[in-house]
Formats: sequence, structure tokens, C-alpha cells
Amino acid sequence: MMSEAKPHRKRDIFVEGAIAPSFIADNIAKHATRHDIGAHEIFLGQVRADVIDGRSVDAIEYTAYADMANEQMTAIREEAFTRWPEMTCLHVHHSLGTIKAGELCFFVFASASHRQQAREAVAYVTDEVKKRLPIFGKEVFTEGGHVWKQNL
Amino acid sequence: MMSEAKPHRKRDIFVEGAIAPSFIADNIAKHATRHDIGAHEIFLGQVRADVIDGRSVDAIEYTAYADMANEQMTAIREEAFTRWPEMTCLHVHHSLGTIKAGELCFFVFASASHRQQAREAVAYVTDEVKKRLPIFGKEVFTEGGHVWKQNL
Amino acid sequence: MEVLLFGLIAEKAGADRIQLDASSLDQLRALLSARVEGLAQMSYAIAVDRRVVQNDMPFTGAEEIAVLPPFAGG
Amino acid sequence: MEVLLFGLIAEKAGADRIQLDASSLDQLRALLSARVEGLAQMSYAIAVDRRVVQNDMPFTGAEEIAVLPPFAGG
Repeated sequence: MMSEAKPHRKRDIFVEGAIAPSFIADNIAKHATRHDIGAHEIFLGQVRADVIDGRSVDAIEYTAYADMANEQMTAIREEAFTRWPEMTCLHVHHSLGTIKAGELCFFVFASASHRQQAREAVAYVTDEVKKRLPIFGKEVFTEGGHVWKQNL
Repeated sequence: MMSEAKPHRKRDIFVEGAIAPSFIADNIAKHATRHDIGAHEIFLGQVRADVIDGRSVDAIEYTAYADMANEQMTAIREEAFTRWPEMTCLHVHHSLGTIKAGELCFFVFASASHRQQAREAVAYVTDEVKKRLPIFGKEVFTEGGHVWKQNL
Repeated sequence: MEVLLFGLIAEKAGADRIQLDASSLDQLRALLSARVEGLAQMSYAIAVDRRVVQNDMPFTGAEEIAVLPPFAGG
Repeated sequence: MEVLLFGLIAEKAGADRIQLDASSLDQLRALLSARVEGLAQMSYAIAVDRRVVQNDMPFTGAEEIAVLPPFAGG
């Protein structure tokens, strides 16, 4: 929690494998000591079993240019803390490796005294991560074969 | 999960005491079988230790006109499912009883294929619950005494 | 008829339900003001059968009546 | 210089890093097109020292160069 005072500190957003619901719960629970927080907003990305040309996505294999992604994330964090000064904490985690359909791959978590700032920050950070972070996703089909996922 | 097909079913949003992070995790985990979900959005309300006229809020004691609140919630749910038809699930829980500063009292959870619908639905439902549900909060001070909380 | 009271209003009245005989919403407001000290200065709403009602209306006596101070959910 | 490849482009090239000697961004693009089959038809970006660069620029040889297919995070 003390790290919140230093939004510019270098962080690694990447975790190997899916994001466990218990990890999310632990992260939420850590904020119980912060009595200035009134609102938490969370976004979670879950792998969909999309059907593409008759084949069904079984999993996404995520890779990333991690150094660049973490640098971009640091910039996005700074933008968000500037724009929403009442935000007290911002946590972002993204999976690497094979994430099966139904598993969680992306976790954005902002806290603030009031809900508007947390809500807007999560929307901004979620959208910017998808746009600016060099993360690559290979959608692997149950029937064999794959396609490369593409945001927008 | 099967209940999602019947958004009009009567539900009780109230839980006695604080909302545990493990309850949130369990709720998230239940959606792993829904492979059409790509996005979850969550709002959590946490009790702040606000300082009011020099006294510090230790806890909020929540009471409600539960029958009316649940009827209003059913109406809000129907509005949300009409407005965001790609939303697959919507869960809302609110605490009754004494919730200490730092504890969670309010949980709004929407899931959809894509993030925009889940995001907008959570914002709408959170705001409408605060406006339309007859829930009352007595802010109890560490130093003794209390004031009645008031939204807006 | 039984009238449900909540929050600050229940506190002021010293009860979470009171008996009043009102044949209309306006009459109920008058009786409540006499019964609950300071109510006239408070912000409150009246719900009839679990819906907030603003305008005067007659009561049959079978309604569920509640007096609601400002909401504070969330 | 070593050039980092990712995702679809690494797959097409059959490697996640290749050696190329380019003295500018434009020269790099030309060398990449010759080296990675179908690259000209693909959408990709080039990052120099972890920033996407659009316009031609000279290289000293000390840059960290990466070739990035469309992003898919989230």
C-alpha cells in the first residue's frame, strides 16, 4: 500500500498464467486499511470462446514486449494520476502464457474517495492498455489451428 | 448462473454485515463457465472514516425498507437489461447492520461480451441504487454520537 | 393504519412504526408533523405501497405507508 | 543490429530475433520486407528504444529495435 505514494515507481504488470479470483480478493482486502477510500472500480477481461469461421477459441496464448509494455503502463499511470487526483491507488495486471476460455487475463483496479474518479480512471486505463501496450494474443482453436487476435 | 435467464425474478440484495472479499472472488469464479463473457465490471463501496465537525466516522449502521428497496432494484435491473442487451449477468448486494470503516458495504457486478456494456451498466446501476433505494445510514463516530448519512 | 418509520425519522419518533388514522396523504402529513417533533423542517418522502408519492391521494386504509428520510445507500 | 520480432511477425519469420544491418528506419523496413515473407501486406509498427516511430530516422546501431504486429492486450 505504501507504494501508492510513488506512482512513478517501475512495476511489472505481467503475471504468468490466468489471474485467479483469490488474487483479486487479496488485492481488494489490502485496501481495508485505507480509510480515505470510498469507492473501488474493477475491470476484468475474460477469455471468450469466440467462434471464428466455424472454429471455437479454446485459449489465448499471450506474449508481450514486456519492457515496452511496462514503460507504456508507467506513462498511462502518470496520466491517470494527473487526471484523477483523488484516485489513491491503481493496480494493473495482465496475463502471459496460455489462458483458457473462461479464465481471467486482465485486471484493472482503481480506488478513490468517491466513485466518479475511480470509474473514469478504470475506463481510461482499460482502453489505453488495449491501445498502447505491445501485447499479442494467439487465439488457439479447439479444432486445431490459430489466428492472431487484434484489438479494433 | 441459470438465474441469469430470468432477470425479473425476485431477489434480495441485502446481506447482514460487511461484504467479504472472498464472497466477491466466489462470485467472479462462478462466471468461468460462461464462455460468452469477455468483460466484467465491478463497483465496490467502502466505508470511509470521514471526519465531520472534528469527529471521525468509525462505522455506518445500515438499515433499509427492504421490500421497497428490492422492488426498486427489480425495476433498475429490468431497465439495465433493456438498455444493455449484451449484458449477460448483473449482481447487486448491499450490507445491513454495522459496517466498520475500511469494510465493504456495496457490490455491483455486471458481465457482458464486451466492456462498454458492462461498464455503462455498472455506472447506471450504481447511481440508481444510491438515488432510488430506501437505504439509511447512521454514521457512528469514534468519539461517540452519530449523524445520518445523506446521498447528494 | 400502521405507518412505518425509518432512519432519522424513526429516531425522532422513538419508534419504527406508529398508528395513525389518516384518510388521505395530506391528512397523514399533518398528523405526522404533530406526532414527530421537527418533521416539518426535515426532508422526507412518503411511500404508499412501496412507491414514493408526491400528490395528495385518498387512503382506503389497506395501504402500506412508510415515511422515508433521505436515502444513503452505497 | 538485433531486431526483436513478436507475434504473427515472429511466426512468419520463424524467429523472435533476427540480425539486420540497417542505418535508417526506411532501410530497416526494406530489409524486413525482404526477410519476412508477406510483411508488406501486414499491419505492423516499428519501435525504437521502446517507442513507436513512424518517420524515417538514422540509426547509430545502439538502438533497441522491435517489429510489432497489431496489439491484442486485454
